Amino acid sequence: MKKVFFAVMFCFISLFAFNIVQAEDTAVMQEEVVLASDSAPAVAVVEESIEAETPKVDTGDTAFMLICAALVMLMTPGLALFYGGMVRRKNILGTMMQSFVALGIITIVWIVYGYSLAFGPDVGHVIGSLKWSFLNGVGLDPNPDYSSTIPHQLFMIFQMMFAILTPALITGAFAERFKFKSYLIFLVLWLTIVYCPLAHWVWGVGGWIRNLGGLDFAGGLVVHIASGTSALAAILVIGTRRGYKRESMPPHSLPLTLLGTALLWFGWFGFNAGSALSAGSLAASAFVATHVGAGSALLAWMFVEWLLKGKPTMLGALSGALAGLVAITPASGFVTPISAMFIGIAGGLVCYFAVNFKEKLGYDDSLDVVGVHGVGGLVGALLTGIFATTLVNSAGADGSFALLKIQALSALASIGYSFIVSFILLKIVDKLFGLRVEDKEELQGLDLSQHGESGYRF
Amino acid sequence: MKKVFFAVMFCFISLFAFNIVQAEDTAVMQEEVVLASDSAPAVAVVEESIEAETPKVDTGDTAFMLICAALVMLMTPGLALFYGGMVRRKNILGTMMQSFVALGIITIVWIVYGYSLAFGPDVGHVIGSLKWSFLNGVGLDPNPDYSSTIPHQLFMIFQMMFAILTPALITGAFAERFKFKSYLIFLVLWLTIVYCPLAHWVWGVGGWIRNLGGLDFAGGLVVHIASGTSALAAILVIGTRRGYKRESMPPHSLPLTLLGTALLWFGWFGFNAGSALSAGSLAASAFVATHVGAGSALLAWMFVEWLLKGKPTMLGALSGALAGLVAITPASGFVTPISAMFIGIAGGLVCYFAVNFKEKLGYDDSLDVVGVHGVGGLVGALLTGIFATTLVNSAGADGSFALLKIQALSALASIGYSFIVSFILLKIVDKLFGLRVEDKEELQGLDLSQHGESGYRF
Amino acid sequence: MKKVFFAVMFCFISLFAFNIVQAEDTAVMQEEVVLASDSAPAVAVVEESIEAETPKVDTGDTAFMLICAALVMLMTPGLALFYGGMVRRKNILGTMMQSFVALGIITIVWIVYGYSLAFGPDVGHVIGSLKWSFLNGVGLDPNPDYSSTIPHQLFMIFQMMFAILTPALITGAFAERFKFKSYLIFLVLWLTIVYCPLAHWVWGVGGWIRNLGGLDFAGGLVVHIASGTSALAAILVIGTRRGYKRESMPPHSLPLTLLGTALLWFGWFGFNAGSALSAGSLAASAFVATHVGAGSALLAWMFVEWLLKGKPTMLGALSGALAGLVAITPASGFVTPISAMFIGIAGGLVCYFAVNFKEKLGYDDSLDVVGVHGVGGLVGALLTGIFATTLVNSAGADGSFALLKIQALSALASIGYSFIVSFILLKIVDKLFGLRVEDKEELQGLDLSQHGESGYRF
Amino acid sequence: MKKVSAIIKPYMVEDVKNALKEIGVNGLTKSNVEGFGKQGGHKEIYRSKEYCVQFVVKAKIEVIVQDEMVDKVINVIIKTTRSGEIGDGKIFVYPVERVIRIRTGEEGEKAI
Amino acid sequence: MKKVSAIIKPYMVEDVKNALKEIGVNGLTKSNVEGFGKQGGHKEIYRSKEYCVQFVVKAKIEVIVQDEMVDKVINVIIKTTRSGEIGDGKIFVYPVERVIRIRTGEEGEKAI
Amino acid sequence: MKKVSAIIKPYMVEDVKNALKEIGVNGLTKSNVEGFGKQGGHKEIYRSKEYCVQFVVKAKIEVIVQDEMVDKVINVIIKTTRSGEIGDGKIFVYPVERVIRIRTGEEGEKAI
Ligand SMILES: Nc1ncnc2c1ncn2[C@@H]1O[C@H](COP(=O)(O)OP(=O)(O)O)[C@@H](O)[C@H]1O
Ligand SMILES: Nc1ncnc2c1ncn2[C@@H]1O[C@H](COP(=O)(O)OP(=O)(O)O)[C@@H](O)[C@H]1O
Ligand SMILES: Nc1ncnc2c1ncn2[C@@H]1O[C@H](COP(=O)(O)OP(=O)(O)O)[C@@H](O)[C@H]1O
Repeated sequence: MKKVFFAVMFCFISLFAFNIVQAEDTAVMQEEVVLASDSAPAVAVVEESIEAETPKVDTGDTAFMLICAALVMLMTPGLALFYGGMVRRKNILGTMMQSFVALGIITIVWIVYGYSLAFGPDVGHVIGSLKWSFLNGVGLDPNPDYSSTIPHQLFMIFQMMFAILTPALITGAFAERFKFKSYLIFLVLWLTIVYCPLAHWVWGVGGWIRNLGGLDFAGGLVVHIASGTSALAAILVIGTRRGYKRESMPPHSLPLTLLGTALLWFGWFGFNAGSALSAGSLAASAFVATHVGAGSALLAWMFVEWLLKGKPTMLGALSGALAGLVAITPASGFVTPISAMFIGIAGGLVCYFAVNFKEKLGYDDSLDVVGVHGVGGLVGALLTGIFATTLVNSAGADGSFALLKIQALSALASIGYSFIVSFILLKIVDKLFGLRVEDKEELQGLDLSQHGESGYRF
Repeated sequence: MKKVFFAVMFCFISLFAFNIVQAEDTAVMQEEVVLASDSAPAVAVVEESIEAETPKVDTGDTAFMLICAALVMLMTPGLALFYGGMVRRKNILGTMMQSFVALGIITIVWIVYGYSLAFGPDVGHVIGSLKWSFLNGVGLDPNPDYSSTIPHQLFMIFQMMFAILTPALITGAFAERFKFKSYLIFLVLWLTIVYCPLAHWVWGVGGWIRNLGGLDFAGGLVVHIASGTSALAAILVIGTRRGYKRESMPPHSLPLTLLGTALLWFGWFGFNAGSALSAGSLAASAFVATHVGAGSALLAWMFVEWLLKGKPTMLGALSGALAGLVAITPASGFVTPISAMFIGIAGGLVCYFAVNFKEKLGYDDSLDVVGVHGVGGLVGALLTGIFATTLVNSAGADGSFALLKIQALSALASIGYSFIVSFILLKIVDKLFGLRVEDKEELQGLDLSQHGESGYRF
Repeated sequence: MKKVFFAVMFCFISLFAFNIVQAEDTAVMQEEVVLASDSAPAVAVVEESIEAETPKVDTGDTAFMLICAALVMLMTPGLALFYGGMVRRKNILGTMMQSFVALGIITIVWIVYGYSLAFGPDVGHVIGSLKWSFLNGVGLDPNPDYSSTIPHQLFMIFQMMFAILTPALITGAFAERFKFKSYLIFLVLWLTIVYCPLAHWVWGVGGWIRNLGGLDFAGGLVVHIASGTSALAAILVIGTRRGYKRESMPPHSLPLTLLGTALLWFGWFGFNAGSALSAGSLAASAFVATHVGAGSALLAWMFVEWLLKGKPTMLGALSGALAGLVAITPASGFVTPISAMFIGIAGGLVCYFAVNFKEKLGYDDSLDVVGVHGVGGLVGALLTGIFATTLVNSAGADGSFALLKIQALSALASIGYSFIVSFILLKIVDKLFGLRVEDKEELQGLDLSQHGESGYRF
Repeated sequence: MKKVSAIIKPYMVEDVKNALKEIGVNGLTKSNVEGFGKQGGHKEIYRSKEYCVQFVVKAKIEVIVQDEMVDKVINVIIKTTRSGEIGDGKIFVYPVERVIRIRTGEEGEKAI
Repeated sequence: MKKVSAIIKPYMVEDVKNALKEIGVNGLTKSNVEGFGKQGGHKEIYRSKEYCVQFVVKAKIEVIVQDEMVDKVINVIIKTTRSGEIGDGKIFVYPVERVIRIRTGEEGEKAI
Repeated sequence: MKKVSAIIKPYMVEDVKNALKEIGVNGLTKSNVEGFGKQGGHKEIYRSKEYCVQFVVKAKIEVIVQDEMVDKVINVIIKTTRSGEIGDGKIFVYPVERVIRIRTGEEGEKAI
C-alpha cells in the first residue's frame, strides 16, 4: 500500500508543481486564450455562445444533454458486456469489472480534480489549473465558455462520462491477464496524466490543438486515438496471454457481445450528437452521420470478411459497426450523411485489415483495441480533414490540404503523447506492483483469482 | 452474383420507369396533393404545421425526437434478443444477425433512395419520386410538410429506424431455416417494393390512404400489418422447419427474450410517442396509451393462458405485452387511456387465439409474426376506427362507422398489397437463389453453417 | 377464486368507506391544503409553479419527462434481470416474472384508482380521494399543483412507473419461494393500502409529511423505506428457503446482474433527475448527485469488502452502486455533488454492514432488500436532513437539527406504517391463499412449478 | 473396486453428497445429464403450445468405491432420494480396474 | 447387462431416441460432451481469425440394456446416425454389474 | 480395450489433449463435471457471504485405448497435470468390451 501511496503522490506533486510554475503567467494566458478562441475556427461549442447573448438555461438543450449524459454512462456497462462476451468464460467477471469499476474510480477523480485539469482555466495551453478542484466554481449556471444554454455541472458530468469510458476501452487490449489492484492504480494515473492533458489540448479553452484549429467533434483524438495508442503500449509492456497462439481462445458468449454493441451504438448517439451540446440542427446532423457511419462500416467489414474468409460473421458485423462508430466520431459534427457513409466504409475496411495485420505481428491485442480504436480513430481524424464542410457546421472548417495537415499533426501529437506516457507509466506500475496476475491465477481465470466469484453456475 | 445484380436491377428499373412515366403529371399532382392534404383529416404531422407559421427548429421537440430516434434504433437489437432467445441454441446468431444486419443494409438503402421513394414528392399517390435520392434536398431545416419544428434530416432518420425494424420483424416467421445471402437480397427488395410504397400511401404527402383519411398513428398498417402479412407469404413459400411437429423446439433462453421485450417496450415509447413528432400533449397521450395498451395485453394473454392451459407463463406475459404494443400502435395518438386499455385487452386476447389457431393449420410461423404482428396490427387498425376521438387529437377523427370502413379498407389494401407482392418476390428469390439452407446446414444450425461461429462456449 | 374476490373487496370497501366518511370535510380540507402548501417548505414541484403563471406545456420539460418516464419504466425489467441473475437457475423465470408482471397489474390499478388515491384531492391529509378514478379529470393540460409545464397525464404516468417499481423491489426478499397467485393478490393489496397512502403523505398535495416539511426528493421514504420495511415483514411471515444455511445458493449468472444494475443506474437518472419535473438546473443537480452517489458507494462497498473479506467482488461493486443510488434518492435534489459523495460512501458502508449483520440474525432476506433498500433509504433520508442546502434547491431546506428531526419522524412513520400494514396484510393473504409454494415445487424451482417453463435450454 | 453411478433429480445432489460424506465417501463426481425414461412426458408451455419435454434434467453422480462399500452406498442413495414417484432415477454399478491419484501417483484403495 | 455408449452428433439425439424407443428401449441418458477425433479441424472465425476448434460439440447417449439387446441397439444407432462422413461418432460397450431402480428397489432386468 | 477416464482441472484439457496426441492417441471425449473431494472447500464470496463451494468445476477426459497403451496414457496424463496440490484429480480405468466406428462399422482396434 505504501507503494501505491508513493506513486499517486508522485503524480499529484508533478501536476501541482507544474501548476505552480505556470501560475504567474496565467493572467496573461487567459487573455491570450480569449483572443485565440475568437480568431481560431473553434468547435461546436462556440456556435451557441454567438446565438445566445446572456447565458440562460434552455429546457430543450438541457433535456437533451441530460439524456445524452445518461446515454454515455450506459456505454461503459455496454462495453463491459461487449468485452465480457468476447473473453473466455473464466474471465468474464474480471473483464467486466475493469469497465464497471471505472464508473466508481473516475467519477470521484473527475469531481476531485480531473475536470479541473481537463477543462479548468488554462495553464500554458497544455493543462487546466486546479482551480476547479472539488467542483469549486462549477455551478448550476451555464459557463458560456463551453455552453451557454445548459448548467455548467451538466457539461461537467457529460464530460465525466467520456472520461469513464476512455480508459475502460483500453482494457480490451490486456484482457484476461491484468492484476486488478494494479489496474486501479493504472486507471487513476492514466486518467490524470494522459487523458486530462489530452482533453485539455483538444477541447479545453486555451488548449493548443483547439487553438490550432484541429477538429475533433466527439473524441477521435481524445477518446479513440488515446485509448488505442495506450493499448498498444500496454500490450508491449504486459506481453501475450499464456497459451496465446497455442490454444484457441474463442469468445464465450456472442449474444452478450451483440447486446454490448447495441448499448454502445445507442449510447453513441448521446456521445456524438450530444457533443453538439444543444438540441438543434447540429445535433441532428451528428446523429445522422453517426448512424450512417456505423451502418456502412458494419457492411464493409461483413462483406470484406465474407469475400476473404468465406463467411459473413456476426462478430465481424458487430466489429464493423464499432469501427464505423469510432471512425465517424471526430467527423460527426462536420460532415454530410453521404460523407459519413464514405468515412464509415473506410473505417470498416481499414480496421478490418488492421486487425488482420496484428495477427502477423504476433501482438496479443486480445480484443483488438489498437486495430479498432487506434486505427479507426486515426482514419476518422484524417478523413475529417477531407470531408469537413462548413455547410454542416459553420463553426467547423472546410476540408482542405491545410486542414488535413492540422489533423495529421494533432493526431500525431496525440499518438506520441499517449504512447510514450502510457508506456512509461505502465513500466513503473509494473515495477512497483506487477501488471500481470500469477500464471496459476491466469490459468484459473480472473473471476476466481481476482474476485472470488464465478460468472455462471448453470 | 450475376443473378443478384439482375434482380436488383430489375426492381430499380421498374421503379425508375414508373417514375418517368408519371413525371409529366407531377406538376399537376403536386397541386392536387396540397389540396388533398388541406381538406382531408390529416394525421398528427399536420397539427404542427398549423401552429408554427415560420418553421423554426424547437430545442424541446428536437431533443425529444433525437432521443426517440435513438430509442427506435434500439428496438432492432432488442428484437434480435427477443427472437434470439426463442430459437434453439444453434440458431441464435443466425437469428440475431438477420435483425442486426438490417441496421446496415436498410441504413444505406434508405439514404440512397428509400426515403425518397417513401416520403419524396408524390408520384401518382402511390410512391415518392427519386428526387430526394442521396438525401438530395433533405437538409437541416425543417420540412413543414412533415414537421415544422425539427430538422428535416431528423425526420428522415426517425423514419429510417422504422424502415429498419419492419423487415426485421418478418424474420421471426422463417427463423432457423433462411439462407443468409438470400435474406440480404430479400431485405433490399422487400424494402423497395413493399415498404416504401406502403409508407408513402399512409404517411407520405399525397399518399392515397392518407388522403382517404385512414388513421395510422405509428405504423399499424405500414409496420405491423405489412410485416405480419409478408410473414404469412414467407411461411407459405419456404415451408416448415425440418422436424417441425416431430421434435420439440423450445426457446433456448427466455431471459434473453425478456430482455428483448424490455428493450422493445422501452423503444416503443420512442416509436409511438415519437410519432407525434413533437414533445407536447399529443406525445404524452400516445405515451400513456402505449404503456396502458402493453400492460393490459400482458395481463389479458397471461390470464387467458392461465385459464386455458393451467399455467401463467412468462413467455405468455412477454408475448402479451408485445401484442398490446402492436395493437395500440395505430391507435396510440388518437385514443384515451381507458380506450387504450380496451384495445390492449382485445389485442392480447385476439393474438392469443390467433397464435393457437395457427397451430391447427399446420403453418410453421416459428416465432408467431403473423399471429402477433399481422393480427395485432389489424385489431389495432380496426379499433382505431371505433375508439379514435378528436378530444385527444384534433387532427385525427372521431370513431364512427364511416371511419371504421376507411380503416378496414386501408387495412385490406395493405394486407393485399403486402401479401401478393411479398409472395411473388419470395418465389422469384427462391427460384434464383434458393431461400432455404441445405438440410445438413439446417441440422447443424445457422450459426455454424451461415456464419462460422457458435453462440456460446461455456 | 372466491377468497380473492373477498379479500380485494374488503380493501376496496375500507377505502371507499374512508373516502365517504371524510367526504364532508373535503371542501374545508382543500382550502387548508392550499394554505399549507403555500407556507410549508414544499418540494421540487413548487418551484415551477412560481416561475410560470399560466400553465403552458413546455416542449423541453415535456421532452425530458417523457424520456424520464421511459427510463423509469426500464428499471423494472432491469430489476428483473438484477434479481434474476442472483437466484438459482431453476428460479430465474419465477423471479423475473414477479417484477415483470407488475408492469401489467400496477398499470391497470394505477389508472383505475391508484393514482387517484395517491395524488387525488386530499382526504384528511392521509389519502387521496377517488375523484380521479379512471383518470377522470386527469387530462393533457398541466396540473399546476404538481407541475405547470408538462401534461398532467405525463405526471401521472411518471408516477406510475414508481408505483410499478416499488413493490417489485420487495420481491427480492422472498425470492425463490413465493406462490405466484398469492403474489398477484399481495401486489394489488400492497399497492392499495401501503404505497398509495404513503405516496400521498409525502408527495400528495395535502399529505401530512409534505406539510410537515419532510424532504424526499425522489422516493427515499415512499420507494425504498417502504419496500425495505415491507420486505422485512415478508421475511418474517414467509420464513426461510428450504435448505437455507445448509445448501449454498450462489447467484447463477452475474453477467445478468451486471446488466440489471446497468439498466437500473441508467433508469435512475430518470427517477431522480426526473423528479425535478422539469429540464433545468435542478434536474442537472439531481443527475450529478445521483451519479456521484452511485459511484462513491460502489467504491465504498468494494473496498470495505476487499479489506474484510480479502477480495473485491463484482457483486459487491454492483451492490454498492445500488446502495448508493438508494441512499442518494431522497437527497438527490437538495445536495451538492460533494455532499452526494459523502452520502454515497455512507450508504455503501452502512448497507455493507447491514447485509452482513442480517447473516447473523438468521433472516433469509434472499437478495438483501432490507439491507440495501430499507437501510439505504433510511441513511439517505436522515443524511438529507444534514446535507440539504437551499443553494441547490430553493424550494428545499437547509440541513439542521430541526430538519433532521423532521426527517427522522417521517422515516419512522413510513417504517412503522409499512411494517405493520404489510405484516398484517401478508398474514391475511397467507391464511387465505398460502404464501409459499409447496416444498416439492420449491425443490423443482419456480420456473417449472409456477410457470411451466425452463429458463435455459443449452 | 466399483463405480456406482446414479441418475437422480438435480435438487437431490446436495443431500446425497452430504449423506455419502457421512458414511465415509470422500470423493464423487457430478455431471448434468438429461434423461429419457418412464418419467417422460413432463410438459412445458411456450407460446401456448405444450411441449412434451421427453428429456428431463437429471444429475449423474459417480462414486468409485471399494467393493465392500457398494451396498452401503446404494442404500444411502436410495434412502436419500426415494420419493416413490416415477423419475426417482436409477443406479448402475460398473467394474473399475484401476484408480490412480494424480497428485501422488498412489494406486488402488489408497487413491479413492 | 451392458452399457452401450454412443458419441454422436447432437442433432441426431432426437432421432436416435425415437428409433431406440421403437425397438423397445425405455430409458436412456444423454449428456453434452465435446469430442476430439479425426473430425478435428472444424473452423470458426472470430474477428477474422480462424480458430481450429479441435473439440467438436457432441452428444453422448448411454443406454443400459440386457445383453441380447446390445446388437440391436448398436444397429439402430448406426442406421440412424451414419452419414458416412468423418465425425459420425463411435459406440462403446461396457459391462454393467448391477442395475437398481431407486423408486422400487427392483434390481436387474426388471430395473431397466 | 480400456477406457481411461481422468478427472482433471479444466484448464489442463488443452495440454492433456496435445500431450496425448503426441503419443498417438487419435480420439478423446471431454465433458464438464463437478467434483467433490479432498479439494473441497474453495470459497466464493457473494454479497459478503462466503460460500464453501464444495463442488469444484472439473473436466472429465475419456480415452478408449488398447490395453497396451493404458500405462502410457496414464503416465502422460500424470506428467501433464500433476502440480502436487490437492485437486489434481484422479484417473480411473474401466474395461471396454466393444468399440465400433459408426461411419464405417469397423470394430475393435481399427475403430479406436
Ligand atoms: N436403460 C437406461 N439406460 C440409461 N439410463 C436410463 C435407463 N433407464 C432409465 N435411465 C435414466 O434414469 C432416469 C430415471 O428413469 P425413469 O424411467 O424416468 O424413472 P424410474 O427409474 O423411477 O422408473 C431416466 O431419466 C434416465 O436418465
Ligand atoms: N479413442 C477414443 N476415446 C474416446 N472418445 C473417442 C475416441 N475416438 C473418438 N472418440 C469420440 O468420437 C467422436 C468421433 O470420432 P471421429 O474420429 O471424429 O470420427 P469418426 O469416428 O467418424 O472417425 C470424437 O469426437 C470423440 O468424441
Ligand atoms: N471416489 C471418487 N469417486 C468419484 N470421483 C472422485 C472420487 N474421488 C475423487 N474424485 C474426483 O476427483 C477430483 C479430485 O479429487 P480430490 O480429492 O479433490 O483431489 P486429489 O485427487 O488431489 O486428492 C474430485 O473433485 C472428484 O471429481
